[in-house]
Amino acid sequence: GPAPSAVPAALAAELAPPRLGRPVPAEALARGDRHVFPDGRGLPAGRGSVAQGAVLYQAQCAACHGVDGRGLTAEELVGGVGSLASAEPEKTVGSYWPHASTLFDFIRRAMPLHAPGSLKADEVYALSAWLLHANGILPAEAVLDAASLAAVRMPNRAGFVAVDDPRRPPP
Amino acid sequence: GPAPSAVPAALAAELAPPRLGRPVPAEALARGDRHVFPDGRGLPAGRGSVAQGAVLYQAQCAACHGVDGRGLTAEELVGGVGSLASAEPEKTVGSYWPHASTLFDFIRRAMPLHAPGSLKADEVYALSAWLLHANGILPAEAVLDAASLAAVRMPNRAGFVAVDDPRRPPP
Amino acid sequence: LASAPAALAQGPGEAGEDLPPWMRSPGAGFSVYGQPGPQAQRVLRRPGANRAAPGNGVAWTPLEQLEGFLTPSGLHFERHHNGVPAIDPAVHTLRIDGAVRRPLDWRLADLLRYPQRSHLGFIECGGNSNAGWNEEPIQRPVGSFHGLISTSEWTGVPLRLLLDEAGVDAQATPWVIAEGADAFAMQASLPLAKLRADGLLALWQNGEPIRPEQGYPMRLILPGWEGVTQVKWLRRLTLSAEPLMARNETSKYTELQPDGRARQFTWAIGVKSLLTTPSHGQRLDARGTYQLSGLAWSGAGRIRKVEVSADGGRRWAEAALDGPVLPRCTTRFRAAWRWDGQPAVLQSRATDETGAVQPSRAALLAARGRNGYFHYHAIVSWGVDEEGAVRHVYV
Amino acid sequence: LASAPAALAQGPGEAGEDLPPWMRSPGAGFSVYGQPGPQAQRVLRRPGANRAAPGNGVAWTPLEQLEGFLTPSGLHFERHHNGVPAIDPAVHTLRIDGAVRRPLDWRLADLLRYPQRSHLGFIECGGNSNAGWNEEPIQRPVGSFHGLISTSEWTGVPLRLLLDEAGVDAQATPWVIAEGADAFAMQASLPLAKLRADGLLALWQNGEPIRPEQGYPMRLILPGWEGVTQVKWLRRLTLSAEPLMARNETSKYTELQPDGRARQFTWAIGVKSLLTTPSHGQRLDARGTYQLSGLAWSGAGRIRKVEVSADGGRRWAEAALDGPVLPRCTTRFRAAWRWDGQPAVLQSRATDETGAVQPSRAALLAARGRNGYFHYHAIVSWGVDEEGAVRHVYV
Ligand code: HEC
Ligand code: HEC
Ligand SMILES: [Ca+2]
Ligand SMILES: [Ca+2]
Ligand SMILES: [Ca+2]
Ligand SMILES: [Ca+2]
Ligand SMILES: [Ca+2]
Ligand SMILES: [Ca+2]
Ligand SMILES: [Co+2]
Ligand SMILES: [Co+2]
Repeated sequence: GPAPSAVPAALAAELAPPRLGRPVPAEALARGDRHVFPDGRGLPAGRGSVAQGAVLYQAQCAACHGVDGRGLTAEELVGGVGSLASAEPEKTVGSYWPHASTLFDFIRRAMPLHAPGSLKADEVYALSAWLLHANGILPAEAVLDAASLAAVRMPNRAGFVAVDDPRRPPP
Repeated sequence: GPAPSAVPAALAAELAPPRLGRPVPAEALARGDRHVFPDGRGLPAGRGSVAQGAVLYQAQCAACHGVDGRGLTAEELVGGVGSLASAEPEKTVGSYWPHASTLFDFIRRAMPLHAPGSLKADEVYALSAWLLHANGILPAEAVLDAASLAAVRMPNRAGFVAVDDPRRPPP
Repeated sequence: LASAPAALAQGPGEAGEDLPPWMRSPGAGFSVYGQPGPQAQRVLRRPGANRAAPGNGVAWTPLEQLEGFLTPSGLHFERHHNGVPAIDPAVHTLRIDGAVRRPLDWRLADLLRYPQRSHLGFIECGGNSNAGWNEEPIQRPVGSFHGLISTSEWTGVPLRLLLDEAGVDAQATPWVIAEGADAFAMQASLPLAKLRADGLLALWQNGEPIRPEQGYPMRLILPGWEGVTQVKWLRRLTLSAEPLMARNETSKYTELQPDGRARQFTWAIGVKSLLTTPSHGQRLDARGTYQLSGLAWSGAGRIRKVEVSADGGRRWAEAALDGPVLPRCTTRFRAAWRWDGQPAVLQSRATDETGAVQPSRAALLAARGRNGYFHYHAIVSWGVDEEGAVRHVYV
Repeated sequence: LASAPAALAQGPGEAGEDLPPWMRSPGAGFSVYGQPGPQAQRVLRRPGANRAAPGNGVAWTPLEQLEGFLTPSGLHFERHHNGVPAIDPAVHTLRIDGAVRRPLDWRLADLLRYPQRSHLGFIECGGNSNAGWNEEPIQRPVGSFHGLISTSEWTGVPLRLLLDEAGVDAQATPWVIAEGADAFAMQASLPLAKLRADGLLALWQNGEPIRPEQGYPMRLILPGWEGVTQVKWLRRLTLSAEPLMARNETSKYTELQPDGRARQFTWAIGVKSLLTTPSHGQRLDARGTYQLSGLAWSGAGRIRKVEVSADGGRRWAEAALDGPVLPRCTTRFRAAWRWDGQPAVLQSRATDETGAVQPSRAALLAARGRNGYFHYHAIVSWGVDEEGAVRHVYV
């Protein structure tokens, strides 16, 4: 090959890549964000009750998940607590999900499947409340908002082993 | 890996391939063959004259190759003898092709382009005769058959260097 | 040797009278985008969608109808949760935000100006082969229960470049939350280290722009990792100290163990192989030699060795690897077998360059129980009966 | 580092109000055979057919619109002399005859029972790039004059097995005459030694049955050799002591030299490369760093090295090869260049593993004259003017 000195500095196998990313205005940043973390970060203002959720669930969800949440064309959302170590485990929101935050995050972004992103924050709180109640985790008179949802402790909270978690050295 | 002795003889990375080719009956062999070699092997019975070829050419070929064979939507077939070493070579049947056998072989299998395989042996002899005449290689009264076509010596007979010919060791 | 064809063998009839019709009149003209011919149209993906939600489900790659190690883009498996979005590439952006120095947006046109790299490799759904956990061996063609794996050349921008431009702190924020621009707004919490090591923001699939169902206009590629992490229609990467605990990394794509606890964040595909020829549903006509052909792959690197057995795993012979043997890519293996007309059980077993060996089904079940659902990669067995019928069996 | 997204940042409106429409309603369902999306539809082959004969001509692969080293089958270049035949695979056979011990016929179903092998490699038309012989540099996108090259995985039966079954005598009959089942009844006289060494009877292209325009149901593959030898729709191989001197090995695919004599039987593709980005017709917007990307290949083996120049070949820098680097296959190379706003001439130069170096245009013309027509493989030059316009130039 040519002697290194013959290689012009403006031409090489690699040069510093361009920097073409456009800064995102702070306002746009907050607006686009819908991630909800287990500690409640990301939860919006608003509130909703188990009773409100029951009505919404029948109107918007029951057609696919069944009137009692036990599943239909879409999967079951209710039941199965205590079944995980059995031969016939039932994995549901109540039996399996480690965090209530996931319920808010997921319903807001993805449900109902035919109209994702259509629910208001109050409605998502209400639906989350009803599903947690149907799973025996919240009482019938519960109302959820950012603080109370973050405080819910799910039955299977400790049920997961993070195998390749980058925060821990591999075993 | 496992010791070689553990490998059953009926299972291996390779075994003798199957032999599923079906013998071709001799009759079918001769029937299917249309290759015509420079020494005349493969030429069928039949004959055709320059005069017959002139008529056929105008009817079947001139629309694409031009009435005089000097090219139209398809390429020129006539002319250019002596031009090959010039700055503007014209490669035609007459100037470039080393063997008359190729003319018979090719016209029979591939021309006219919209109806390949439609010409009878006599017609292919006649068309070959006319094209050789138009290129100054045969006289106007010539008639071609298997023997006379094999005897034609093309002007550029010695014009090719077989670079990677497997019959010769590479240079 | 027979003599060369005799001269004058042919009569004065038409030269073409014995030719098939397609040699006697001109064929079809040129096309701007080629398609399989009508004779090959039966080689198709096999969709299986939720009847209440047509974009929710999978389409299987018909593995037993394919050869070689690549998958034509039109047959790449599909897995969508809420359909294939029709994204306008002039509007779509990739954003890197969260715990970064400079949150940034890139348009497709910007990304084309960056250095590109290719990865020729497989994508396998973490749920592929999950019928293997069933009590009874599922009676389906291999593509219809192992066909959530496909192999393509993915080309795009090394993610390291974009992450570094935004300014990341690998110690403080080891997680990146990826988000898709589909109607499911797919999420995945992923280790920054993997994205920086060999992650690509793929823009091209097998040379052309990525197909819509594979993530057009851009997709996260994480060589060797399960498909759900390789977020399609990628719109956002959010740097974070903690994982999101999204629905698809808690409720799904986690593996329930016999003790009731679940394995989470298991991303690399285990070493795996299967025979595609012969395979379930095929039939051996008669005693004699049969060519065995199959695929092997590992998320950890190259395939080192594939062995085959015809007696359910008692004795093994080494198969030939039909190169190139590339890391985190499918490798075609081949062997030959003489069938004596007796019942037999055909298997393959792959070993990768880390020394990992594909487990037997019994070993996988002993380690993981019966309800793990994901990451099934045990040895696959095809039983041959005395009539030559090939069926999926357990041994 | 910026802090993570604040809690309670969002008001009580719909969560999705800022989302693009494709995130707010379900996407398209599954399909049995995927296609490029509407946004990518401009990436198409470019047909150029004889106006009196629609199946006579070529369709170019749009090289400058592609990345990576593979070609999607739908964009594989086409070269047909009389169209694409619609062959019935149940009727079609391959025959081996002429000077053999046992003339034999095989049906497609029989051939599937033989051992298969893959070759991942390019096919290039011997007439590719022939505008390079023109007096003036042709002003066309690179795909429209160098795009008769495409790369696929070809899988099929090693020809050695079939030839040996028929019984050949390599000393007495060193030639094989191949014949296609198209309306042109394409012929090629080829050395038996090449067919036995690495010739394939390909049945599969990129995993699926060969596309009609690439030779369905079977095609001769001769790794590294010009396309005309790789006879499509193969129906017959005739063993012979002498070559046929067919029209396409005399009148065409021979290279006229300045002395009036022509080179014949030149089959291997020479070492070659070209830049696809940037390339003719593109424009540099502004001074700054540009990524250079191109393809290199050789019929003799692997690419060993590719160098790039920005000053018309005075100084060269070594490019990076984006693996895998496979024999007789295209290799993607990459480099970077800082444009200072001045006129420049971009080039690439490939060296293969035999040590062969791609010639300059002047050297190729000095060796071959101006009327060779085939096997043009000289260095390609792109001139950049002060406005950043990129044009094909000669230097
Ligand atoms: C048109 C059918 C349909 C409707 C209506 C629907 N869902 Fe769903 N839902 C699904 C499907 C299908 C899935 C599984 C998606 C996948 O493939 O991951 C699902 C998944 C879920 C899950 C996750 C279940 C788990 O175990 O992981 C939750 C929670 C959920 N839906 C809640 C709701 C709520 C709340 C509503 C009403 C606001 C709703 N769904 C309406 C079809 C529907
Ligand atoms: C419909 C148009 C058409 C018709 C009619 C036609 N040809 Fe052709 N011919 C072509 C084309 C196009 C080619 C070049 C084919 C290729 O791509 O290789 C050709 C090539 C040839 C060649 C080879 C030329 C060379 O220099 O290699 C010969 C000889 C020829 N034709 C003879 C004939 C004869 C004889 C007839 C009439 C029986 C005929 N053609 C009718 C279109 C036609
Ligand atoms: Ca179960
Ligand atoms: Ca469940
Ligand atoms: Ca000229
Ligand atoms: Ca000519
Ligand atoms: Ca996928
Ligand atoms: Ca071709
Ligand atoms: Co996993
Ligand atoms: Co050549």
